[in-house]
Amino acid sequence: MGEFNSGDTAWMLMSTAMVLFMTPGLAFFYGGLVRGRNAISTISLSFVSMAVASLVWVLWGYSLAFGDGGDLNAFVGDLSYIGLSGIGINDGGNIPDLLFVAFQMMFAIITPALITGAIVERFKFTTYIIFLVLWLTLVYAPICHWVWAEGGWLFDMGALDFAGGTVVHINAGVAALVAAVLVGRRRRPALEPHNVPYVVLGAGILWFGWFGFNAGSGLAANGQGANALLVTNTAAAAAALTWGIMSYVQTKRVSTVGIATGAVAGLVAITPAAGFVNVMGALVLGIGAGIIPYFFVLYRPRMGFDDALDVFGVHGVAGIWGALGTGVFAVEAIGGTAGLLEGNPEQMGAQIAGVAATLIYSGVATFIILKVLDLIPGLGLREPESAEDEGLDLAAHGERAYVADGAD
Amino acid sequence: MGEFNSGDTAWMLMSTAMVLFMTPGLAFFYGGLVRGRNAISTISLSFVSMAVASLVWVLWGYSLAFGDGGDLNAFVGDLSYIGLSGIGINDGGNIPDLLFVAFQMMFAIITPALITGAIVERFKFTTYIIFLVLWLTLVYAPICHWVWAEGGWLFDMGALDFAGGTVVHINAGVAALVAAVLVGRRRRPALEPHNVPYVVLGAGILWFGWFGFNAGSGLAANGQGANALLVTNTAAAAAALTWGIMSYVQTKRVSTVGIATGAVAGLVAITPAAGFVNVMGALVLGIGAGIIPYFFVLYRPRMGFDDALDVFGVHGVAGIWGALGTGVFAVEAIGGTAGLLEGNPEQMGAQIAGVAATLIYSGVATFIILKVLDLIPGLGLREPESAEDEGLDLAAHGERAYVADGAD
Amino acid sequence: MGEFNSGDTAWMLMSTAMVLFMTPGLAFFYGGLVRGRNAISTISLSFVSMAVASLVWVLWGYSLAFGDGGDLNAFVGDLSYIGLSGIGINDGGNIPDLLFVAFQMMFAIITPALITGAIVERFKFTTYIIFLVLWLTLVYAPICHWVWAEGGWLFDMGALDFAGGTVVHINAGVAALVAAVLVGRRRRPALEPHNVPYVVLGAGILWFGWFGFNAGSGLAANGQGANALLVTNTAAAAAALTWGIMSYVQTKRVSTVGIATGAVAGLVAITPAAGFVNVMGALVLGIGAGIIPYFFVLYRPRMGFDDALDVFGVHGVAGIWGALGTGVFAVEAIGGTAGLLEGNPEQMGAQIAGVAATLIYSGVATFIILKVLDLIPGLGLREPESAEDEGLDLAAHGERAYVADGAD
Amino acid sequence: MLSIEAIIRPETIEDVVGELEAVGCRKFYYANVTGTGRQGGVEVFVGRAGQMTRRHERPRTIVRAVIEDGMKDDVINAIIRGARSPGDGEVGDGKIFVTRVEDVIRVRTGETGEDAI
Amino acid sequence: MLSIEAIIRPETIEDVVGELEAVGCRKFYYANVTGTGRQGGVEVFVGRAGQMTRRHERPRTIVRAVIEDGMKDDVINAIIRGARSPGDGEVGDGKIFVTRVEDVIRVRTGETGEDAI
Amino acid sequence: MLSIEAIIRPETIEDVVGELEAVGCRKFYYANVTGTGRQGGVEVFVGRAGQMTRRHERPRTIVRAVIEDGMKDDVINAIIRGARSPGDGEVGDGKIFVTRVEDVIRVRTGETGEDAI
Ligand SMILES: Nc1ncnc2c1ncn2[C@@H]1O[C@H](COP(=O)(O)OP(=O)(O)O)[C@@H](O)[C@H]1O
Ligand SMILES: Nc1ncnc2c1ncn2[C@@H]1O[C@H](COP(=O)(O)OP(=O)(O)O)[C@@H](O)[C@H]1O
Ligand SMILES: Nc1ncnc2c1ncn2[C@@H]1O[C@H](COP(=O)(O)OP(=O)(O)O)[C@@H](O)[C@H]1O
Repeated sequence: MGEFNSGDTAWMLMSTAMVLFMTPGLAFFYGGLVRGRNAISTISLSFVSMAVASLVWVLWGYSLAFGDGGDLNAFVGDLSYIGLSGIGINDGGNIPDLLFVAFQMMFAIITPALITGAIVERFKFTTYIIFLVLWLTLVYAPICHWVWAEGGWLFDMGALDFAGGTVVHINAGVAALVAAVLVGRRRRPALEPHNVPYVVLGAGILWFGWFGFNAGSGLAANGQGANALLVTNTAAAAAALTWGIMSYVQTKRVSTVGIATGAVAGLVAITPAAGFVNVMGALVLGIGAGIIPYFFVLYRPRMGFDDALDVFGVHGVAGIWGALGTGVFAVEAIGGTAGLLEGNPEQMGAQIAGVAATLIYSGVATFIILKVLDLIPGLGLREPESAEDEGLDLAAHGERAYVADGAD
Repeated sequence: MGEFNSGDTAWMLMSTAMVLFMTPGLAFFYGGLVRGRNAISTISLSFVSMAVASLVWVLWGYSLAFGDGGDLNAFVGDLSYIGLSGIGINDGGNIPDLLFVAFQMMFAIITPALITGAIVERFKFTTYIIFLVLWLTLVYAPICHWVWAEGGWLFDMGALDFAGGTVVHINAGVAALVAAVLVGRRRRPALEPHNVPYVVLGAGILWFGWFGFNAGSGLAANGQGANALLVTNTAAAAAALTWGIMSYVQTKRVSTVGIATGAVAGLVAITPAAGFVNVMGALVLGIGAGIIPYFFVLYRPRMGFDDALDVFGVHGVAGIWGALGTGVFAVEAIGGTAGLLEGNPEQMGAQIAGVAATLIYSGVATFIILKVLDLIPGLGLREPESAEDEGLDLAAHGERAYVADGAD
Repeated sequence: MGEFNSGDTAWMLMSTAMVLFMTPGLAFFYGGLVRGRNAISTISLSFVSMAVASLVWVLWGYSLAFGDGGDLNAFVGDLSYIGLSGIGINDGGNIPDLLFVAFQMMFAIITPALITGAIVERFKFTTYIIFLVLWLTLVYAPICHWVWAEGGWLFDMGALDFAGGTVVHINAGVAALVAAVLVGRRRRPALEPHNVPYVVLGAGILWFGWFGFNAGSGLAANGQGANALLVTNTAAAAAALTWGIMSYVQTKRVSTVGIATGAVAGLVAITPAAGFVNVMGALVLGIGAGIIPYFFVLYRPRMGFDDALDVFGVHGVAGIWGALGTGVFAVEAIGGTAGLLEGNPEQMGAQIAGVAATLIYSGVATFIILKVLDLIPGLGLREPESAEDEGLDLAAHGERAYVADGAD
Repeated sequence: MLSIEAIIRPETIEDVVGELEAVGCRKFYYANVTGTGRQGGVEVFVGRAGQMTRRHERPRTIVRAVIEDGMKDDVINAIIRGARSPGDGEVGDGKIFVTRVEDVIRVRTGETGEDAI
Repeated sequence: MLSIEAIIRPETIEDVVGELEAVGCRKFYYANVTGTGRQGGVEVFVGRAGQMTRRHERPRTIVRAVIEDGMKDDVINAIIRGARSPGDGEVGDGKIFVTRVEDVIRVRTGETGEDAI
Repeated sequence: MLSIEAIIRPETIEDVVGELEAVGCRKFYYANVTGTGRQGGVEVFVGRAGQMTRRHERPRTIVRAVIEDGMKDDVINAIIRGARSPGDGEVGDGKIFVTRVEDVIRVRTGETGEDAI
């Protein structure tokens, strides 16, 4: 019988719940940014991942990601844990294995949900469901295996990714970019977000949940977890303020959506680093996350692809910055690995490998999956023009976000 | 002095907070489904339970539910813990007794709040407050005692109800049905929900909080808790997806409210089972929860009673399915009790007894309470027609949910 | 290497996250109460504190509050922990020191956010950012030191303030009063809240988060924490119900905003007492918090200053009531200190000293800070009249809370 | 051609729509407005304690149909059937305003006048 | 009978209502619209970084009262008093449109013409 | 002076505004309404399972400009250009109503008549 550490287990139960909660948070973050006639559709694209990804994960996703792949173990797991067979409730180390399954599941839920920000307001909902299954199986599970499973090639190379800078954010960011290109531009992109309070609500839930995301990724309630929470908060704060200042300097107004976006960019940037850097490193990572993605997002409209909610700009760019920054600012006393500044330039190699491999593999595989889905009769990536004009809420969901009394 | 397990205590503090948070979540879930002119009234019916039920519980409810009832102990507790007298801060086993009181209190808060979904848009708010006090005392506390207190007759019979399938969901479901019949049909039922994002927000909070509800019900941060969290999530996901597919097959559109409703139905179905089944059992329970209540909800409008938000259809029907399913799918290696599939048909008897007793007692007692309240001069169950037409927000609360600038 | 208690650490990680989440909750609580054209501005005033206060805290705020001030130690800390230098991830007692830093940070975030309720709909956002930095440094950090740092003069005097009745609520309340007077009355105060559901959502999040606030303030997952959670809930419930009854008796309608406000007043009143009183004391504190602030809020409009959202009425008045009530109702068996009712009248002296010192110091220092900011060219406290008329969302943030499709 | 505008109680909109369709008036639009009239306003809470104020206004809905002159009586009677409170009606049931329309143009076809209605 | 429609700044609605009631015009309704006129629009953020765009439109409120001909000047002057910015007014203060109403019917009683106003 | 009111699809508002400004009509306002016409309504979910109902109504936007008589054709054609669906248009593209306005008053200056437009 397992002798779990009840404190670690308590914290991981909680972290798991918090990361789950991030997905409805994301639904509101994204839902507030689109037009009112696509609010439900946007929210639904995120929310449905809680249904689909959960099932993929317990049925075969976890096994592919964390099983022992034998000869292929550098690249992918196997099907030995299919349906979680063979994992007993008392198996595990300091925490139950089933809890690790659940915690990791929440990452598999939110990663594809992040992608949807690029394709909102025109992507076909039913095709997205199928995409979700394929993408988790063919893209997410392998990359997760590379980075976090013992024997994965990036794991063995020593690439640092504490809570998912590559696995979650760069992965989602590049997939979003590819998807935005393939689905094409929206016919009439909105100028203003339709509901700014929702954006802030979403950002608040994300910030809260991210403490589980990052401080839970050490799988224990200890000093490293406390440090992870503190640096997570610091990077979010620094990036939020920086982004707000950028908008003020440029326009003499402080954009609230900008502050919220900056917070998310900071949270992304600290994600790979949370177990390895101290507060000063977090400050620099945060400030950078308030500047580099800011300019990317600012100039994206001229770039010819319609990544509607700037998923690549925020998650991809800040994720790359964070992954590389981890190699720069890692402090041996925190996470056991020294970074460039502490005289360990080799670490940068592993970090660059992780970034590059994720960009290439996720980009190519996402491209192939979407191309195939586009060709299958009855599927296709895009809703018809009339549905897009009318709004996907009515056209694809038969629902309207807001219905007034009287003249509804 | 108590030697509490700090990890278990940490998790139970957290679970308690999470279950409390479910009630505002429910307020939004319900609040989004009604007409805009009854939004506040609906939200308030749930929210006020946090005020009233909390007081009833610490004053006498807990004592009635968990006190030792002496000769009557099979049926109800006593008043020995009135005002929580005699429970010291260091009393308890692995966790403080006061924490058990608080955790259980959150169930006493949400159960009557669930009922309100049946009676929204016409029930009288002040009468509801009195109903709340009587119902908790005369219905909730006894049933809770039967099932969860040592010596309760269903407890002794070995009826399995891990987190409240009978005590919370069937109980609330049948009370809702009775209340809907007694208060009568709404004059002008809304066709569409007035705010779908609120429905999703509510569902998201409920899903999050349900991890405390179910994984906290083992009162420890251990493998059973981890399993409970995992099966809870699996059932919710399976039911949400199933419900979404049902709506798609029937209408060629995916209802977001349907996905959210399916999630709740799945969460209800797994509630009694969470400590006893594995992921495969949860999958079946979830799929069933996406089908059986679906059809009930679909045909309810033809049934002649106006259970406005389908409390019986979702909580009652899925609760019965879950309670019986627990008897079928229980796995000895998880919770110590084998179910029908593992060759223990006797368990079904206890499960059926639990379901039947709850249906009958709660149905009859709720009927009597409401009939009495209806007859008391100055009370009565229903707002006047003019108030219903104008909307209860203005008529009963002197408030409007949304006030625009300019033409407000 | 530190031997932290993993259960206590788990709970404090969680509590820290919960207190962080209170600030977006407050943003919605306040945001719902104002006019729609100031919704974003109001939300932003709270939310931005998560960015600014976090940085102030890790850079110098924590050090000023909890450093050893040497000769000045009775009044303020020093700069020895600047940038958190010298605090290792394994330093600490039962929990990591870094976690204590983070937990305390969340209090430093929400306290100034509370103040903003008084000055919404006309205060200048950029000036507020600077105010935030100065106020945390010159007002919050010292008072925090007095009360909670070893060697602080109120700490040494034995003034009881479990979770921030003086440090957070009275402090914010009186600062709000001063700020309301200095910034002046709004030109066209709203009559009705623009979004009551947001108010309830905010109150729900606050209630949830307050369990971390109060039950986390003992820094351990133990019996005192469980008691704190229970009394917190009881006081909130009692005050919410009392406030609702008051509104009903006076107007024959139950105000939902009133119930939510009462809950907050109850939570404020129990804050200093949560580690020292039992459920019966909490009940009395809660009922008082539903009556005394009620009358203050009722008559405030006649008082000549425009504390827009009644920050002083709710946080100041209930805070004073709670701080004094702690001296009255403290139970030795709970928190080690007896109150007036248990025959220890001396305690009242310390409580009164804490209240008076906070009122005076915070009032005077806030006055000076704001006067200086008002005089600095280019700053000033107030937006121009045209911006106020148009609404601060468009004027100061270039954003609108709600944008409809078509005629937006 | 006439423009018939009716200001009614929001809760009667479904009945009014039903009556309009029953007399063959199937083209109209409606919107919510805030109205002040003989019917008193409604008491609402001001602030967070028990102050109330009487608003002068109530929620109302405007329905508008542009019709041929010959339909006038049918349409007006339909609206009255849908919007009048049971019995002899109640203060606040609403008003109907009739104005003359010079021309109507159908966007799709460019047709004008009665053909375009 | 005349229909007086005024398009005003939303923040002046309470003043306009007050002035209307002061001259005895106690029946009217109002609604929010989006207006474009000589007054420039307002700069808003587009997207999540610092792009801004100048919207052409601003929030406006429409107030409408149907009155007897004799009230025309009183009502118009009342609206102007309530809606004009202090001093000489400012661009964007609004417009008043006067149109003729052929008939008014009170839903409750069926009264028509001036009696129904 | 004429009042031109067009009921259009909400998604065409930006095009209509653009066309209006192109012909020099820079003063107008618009609002969202709910419209019923020849174009069928839309199917929506009722309740929480798979019941659907066909609503009769669709979201529509009303644009209104008060203009001098001479601008009539330009304005009408501009609206048609902006609001008509590609090709020969589609049912539901909308209507334009023309009514006569007796007087216009500018709030700021008190000017009346065509000067005030
Ligand atoms: N002359 C008018 N001009 C504009 N709106 C009016 C006029 N008369 C009535 N209304 C609107 O019609 C609604 C009903 O009118 P009211 O005077 O309350 O009832 P009744 O028509 O039964 O006397 C009011 O809300 C008001 O907004
Ligand atoms: N001819 C018109 N038709 C419709 N709306 C108009 C007309 N002229 C002005 N408006 C509306 O009135 C508002 C004020 O007009 P504007 O030209 O900005 O100021 P002013 O009347 O002071 O010159 C604008 O928002 C516009 O929507
Ligand atoms: N006579 C009318 N009065 C009021 N609104 C009308 C009238 N005719 C059409 N409408 C509005 O115009 C919109 C378009 O009309 P519709 O009949 O669907 O298309 P079309 O004009 O192409 O025949 C509808 O939504 C309806 O609300």
